[in-house]
Amino acid sequence: MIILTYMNTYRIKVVISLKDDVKDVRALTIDKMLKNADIEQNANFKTGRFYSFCVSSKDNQSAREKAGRICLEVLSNPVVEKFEICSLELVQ
Amino acid sequence: MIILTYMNTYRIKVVISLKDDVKDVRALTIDKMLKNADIEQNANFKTGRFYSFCVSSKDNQSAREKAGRICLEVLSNPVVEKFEICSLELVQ
Amino acid sequence: MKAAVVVFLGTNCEVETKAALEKYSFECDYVNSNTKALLGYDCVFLCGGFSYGDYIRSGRLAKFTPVVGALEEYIEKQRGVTVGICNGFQILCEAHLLKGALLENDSSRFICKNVELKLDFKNVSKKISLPIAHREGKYVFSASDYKEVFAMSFLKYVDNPNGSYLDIAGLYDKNRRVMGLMPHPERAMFAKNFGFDGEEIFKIVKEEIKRG
Amino acid sequence: MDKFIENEIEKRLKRKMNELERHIFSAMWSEHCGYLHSKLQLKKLNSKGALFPAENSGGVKIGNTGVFFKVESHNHPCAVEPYQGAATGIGGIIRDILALNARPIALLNSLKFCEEQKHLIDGVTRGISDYGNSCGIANVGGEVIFDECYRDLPLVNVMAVGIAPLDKVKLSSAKENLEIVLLGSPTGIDGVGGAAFASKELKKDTKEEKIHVQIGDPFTKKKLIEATLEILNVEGAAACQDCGAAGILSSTSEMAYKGGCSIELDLDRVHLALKNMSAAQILLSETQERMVFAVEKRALDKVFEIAHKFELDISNIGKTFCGGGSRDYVIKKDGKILSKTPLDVICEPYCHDLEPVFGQVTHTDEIRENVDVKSALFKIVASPEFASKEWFYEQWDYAVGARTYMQPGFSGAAAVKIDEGFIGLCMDSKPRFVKLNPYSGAKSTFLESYRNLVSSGFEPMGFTNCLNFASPQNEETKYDFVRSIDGLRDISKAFCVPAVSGNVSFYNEKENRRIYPTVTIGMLGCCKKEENLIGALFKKDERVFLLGKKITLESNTGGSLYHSVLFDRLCSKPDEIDIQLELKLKDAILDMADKKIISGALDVSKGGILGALVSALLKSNTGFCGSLLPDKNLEDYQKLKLLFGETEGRYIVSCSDLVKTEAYLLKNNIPHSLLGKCVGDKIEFDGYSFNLDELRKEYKNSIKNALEQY
Ligand SMILES: Nc1ncnc2c1ncn2[C@@H]1O[C@H](COP(=O)(O)OP(=O)(O)O)[C@@H](O)[C@H]1O
Ligand SMILES: [Mg+2]
Repeated sequence: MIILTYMNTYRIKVVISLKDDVKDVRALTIDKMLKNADIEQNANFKTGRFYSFCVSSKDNQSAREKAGRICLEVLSNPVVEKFEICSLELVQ
Repeated sequence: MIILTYMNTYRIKVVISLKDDVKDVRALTIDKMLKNADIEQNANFKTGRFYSFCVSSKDNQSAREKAGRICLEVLSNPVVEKFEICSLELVQ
Repeated sequence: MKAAVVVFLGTNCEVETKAALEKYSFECDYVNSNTKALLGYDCVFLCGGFSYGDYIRSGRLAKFTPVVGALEEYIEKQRGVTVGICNGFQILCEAHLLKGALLENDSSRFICKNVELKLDFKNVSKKISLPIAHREGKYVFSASDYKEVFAMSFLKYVDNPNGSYLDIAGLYDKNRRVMGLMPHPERAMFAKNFGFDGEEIFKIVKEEIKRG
Repeated sequence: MDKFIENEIEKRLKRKMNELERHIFSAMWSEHCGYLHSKLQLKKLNSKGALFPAENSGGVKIGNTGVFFKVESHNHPCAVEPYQGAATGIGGIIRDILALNARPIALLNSLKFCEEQKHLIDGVTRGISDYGNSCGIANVGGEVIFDECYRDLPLVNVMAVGIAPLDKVKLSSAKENLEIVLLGSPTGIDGVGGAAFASKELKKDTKEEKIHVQIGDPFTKKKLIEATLEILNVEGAAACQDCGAAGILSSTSEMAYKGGCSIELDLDRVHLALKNMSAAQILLSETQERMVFAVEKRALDKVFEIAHKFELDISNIGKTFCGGGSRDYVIKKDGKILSKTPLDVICEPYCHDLEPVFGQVTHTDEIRENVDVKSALFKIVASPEFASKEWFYEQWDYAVGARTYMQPGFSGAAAVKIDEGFIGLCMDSKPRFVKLNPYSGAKSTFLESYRNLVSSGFEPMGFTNCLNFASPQNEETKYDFVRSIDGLRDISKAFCVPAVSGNVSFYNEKENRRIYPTVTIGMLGCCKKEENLIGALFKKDERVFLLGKKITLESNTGGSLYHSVLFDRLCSKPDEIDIQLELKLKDAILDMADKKIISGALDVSKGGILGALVSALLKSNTGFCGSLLPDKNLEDYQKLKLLFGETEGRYIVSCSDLVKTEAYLLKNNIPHSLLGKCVGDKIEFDGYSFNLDELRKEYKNSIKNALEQY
């Protein structure tokens, strides 16, 4: 017996960044540089990693869950990082 | 004589990633790992760097320009990278 | 005593780790990332390098390989001692086999140099000097783990080079069967300029294996 | 393509080129691949005693081991994209070593920047760090030079060293009836046209140059290294060639041309990163992390198996065959033959002869301005060219592999362990000296490396070189180039140290600004015993001797660092070279190291006697008391010359047994003078006194301060 489930492909965009209580040293360096170069006094930078990727799933809801799992288990380290799904779109 | 211009603060979020014709070697490795670990067959990853920062400017338009300049001159290398301003918001 | 040195794609300190173990009279095998059979070894070494390019973050992609699954079993059964050096330490943290995580150094640059350390392990307490070579070696942990981590750290920087919380350079798990450290003891066993203090670490490993 | 070249090609082909062939020739007849302006000159170099000087990399023989080393420039890519430029430069030079079935064990680099261009410096440093460290090859040494002439024209010369048992060495010539296999990253459009790009001046706006940038993948490179070394030990793996400039085209054509057979490639079989690539794009792509092999049919399965084990892509893209009378390069795609061209036309481009050249060397006067010694010393110690380079080398893993026995900052050369003992490695250049006088400047550069090795306990064995020049169309550049080569040839013959390999980079100019002619030397020496390795370190209570030339007010000190640091001038005549003296000093130092007479040594170079002394004392953390000046009643400018002037043929050594040392020096007729003793925590001589800690602060931090302060 063959069960056919129609799978859609979704493209997901996520940002992974340090939790608020972890010092973002890279950001502090950029802040300082912009200040010294007189470009911006209080840039208040935050840095993160951006990923865009596809998952195949039967619907939007389950795609979001799968993406969440990938973020948690593959892309981030929950000890120090948090993630945010910025967008999720059906790919035609 | 003192000229007072009222300056607003805007928070900008940008993503910097490799141009489309530049090979994203990290992404290719991640794709392969996800496939091998049977998590996702065609993840088709793209990687990038995320920044969020503030600029002080008199209006939305000039804030966008300033942010663009910071992206171009400080945060990215325009030879291989492109940037995208994802959001721009007035900070109260 | 038998030691396994795990070689992932991208690992690059396997040769000196094996040589150091052999100098300390271990019998040594390289095992690759597909190995599932670790139970025959008295200790397992995860050594330095850039497993899978350290793409995503250091040590992250290695955790999806079969050998890390086998390692979980090895640790679960408390078969022997597991040691993670540098990238190996990062892998152990990413796989949650040790507490905490390793972030980019405060300088955001790679640091290669010899550093002074304070070694405190059971009745041993002394200053030693070992080489470090890493870009993501800043050891951090969640506030809730403070007590535990504090108790389990055995190696601390005298002059913190990378921003590690509590100057921690190495720690073990609650059973003292898993050890992770950023400095490279295997590099301090051969040449005068790098010293010979690496032996201190191998000595501890040997004693812990004997303890059973 | 210029008309003259086009005619030349078509005359030799005896027909018109088609479009694909235009691409083929514009790459293969570029300066970068074809050495158009340098080939005839390079023939003059002395390679007697070198191992395989015509291969991807030459080397020297130590016991039963071949030690291969070569330097490569990646100047143009670094100007545009410093991070990837430096990374792929390392990637490229590693492949040249790898092609001989040699395991790469050490890297070095020679960098030149304009000090203000922090983003370039930062990018290059990180590129080397991220790429070299990930590949697991120790970055054991090198040099960094700062000068305004490198503004927008940074020089990034990288050197790799590898070892192979002599009977396992593989060459790059492919005989007939072999399968051609391409291993590694899928071919994409990155870096298409790179060879042509490296062969012209940089444009005004570097942003236009984007398409030529190649992207490095150190993880794949690490796998490629391990896979290649395994493949080349498979029975039936006959030849190997790296896939670098002009990609598949240059590697496959050279393999067949050297082997004297024809070759046919089917481009449909190449594994690609993108669909719908044109034949020219596939052939010319400079996608990184690829190697080409020629293997017997029976070895194919085994070779593919190895590739899969390392999770690398691989494809069998063609074969070599006996073409009867002709030796052709045949390209097929979509079942059609797109081009069939004689290999000699592809691989033997038209060469320009740079000679005869006219030029002359003029020397301006000496400096007679006064600066007091105290502030002069502080300025020199803090100048980025003199200051400690630890900011750079601490970002590079110099210890991975546990072969490093003397690391950067410890001595003038690095010591790397091999089965037969130790090899010594260093990289040097003296652009100011070459600019003043290319003939003697090139010789002086050679000697700089030579003395670095000797003072670390090594017998020099061979050298590699990278010739960085402006456009060979300039008369002055032509002259500089030809005379530099003459200098290298003569000095290498005189010392019986052969040129084993090298690289040429022209067109380092922009908007009529030219770099100084820059000859970079990488030299390799050998030392059998660990206890004979010498550091540039002195111990408390040791005596310090100057060996070699005394400096007098009559000496020539043109090109010295103190001229440029204190007076911002490049002037007066460089010192003469005394070959007999140099040889004598070498023998004496190596012998004294062996007999344990001396314990520390360094050559006198940047910063003269006082510079050498101070750098050793700072590292050793000891003070000094003695005398350096023959006469106290001198004008400041004279003292500067005596203390900081750079002449050839000098070393500083330290010893614990004064009597024994003096006896040895007298008996062997070595010119020497006792400078003083290591005591206390101040540097004291001739009425001057310097606090060690104050000097150290400048020495250690000045580069970090200059580069990390925004
Ligand atoms: N300045 C030089 N001195 C000695 N040999 C050189 C010099 N420049 C190039 N060569 C030699 O010419 C050959 C071709 O070099 P090159 O085309 O740079 O190789 P690749 O393309 O593999 O980098 C090599 O054997 C190289 O060592
Ligand atoms: Mg080559």
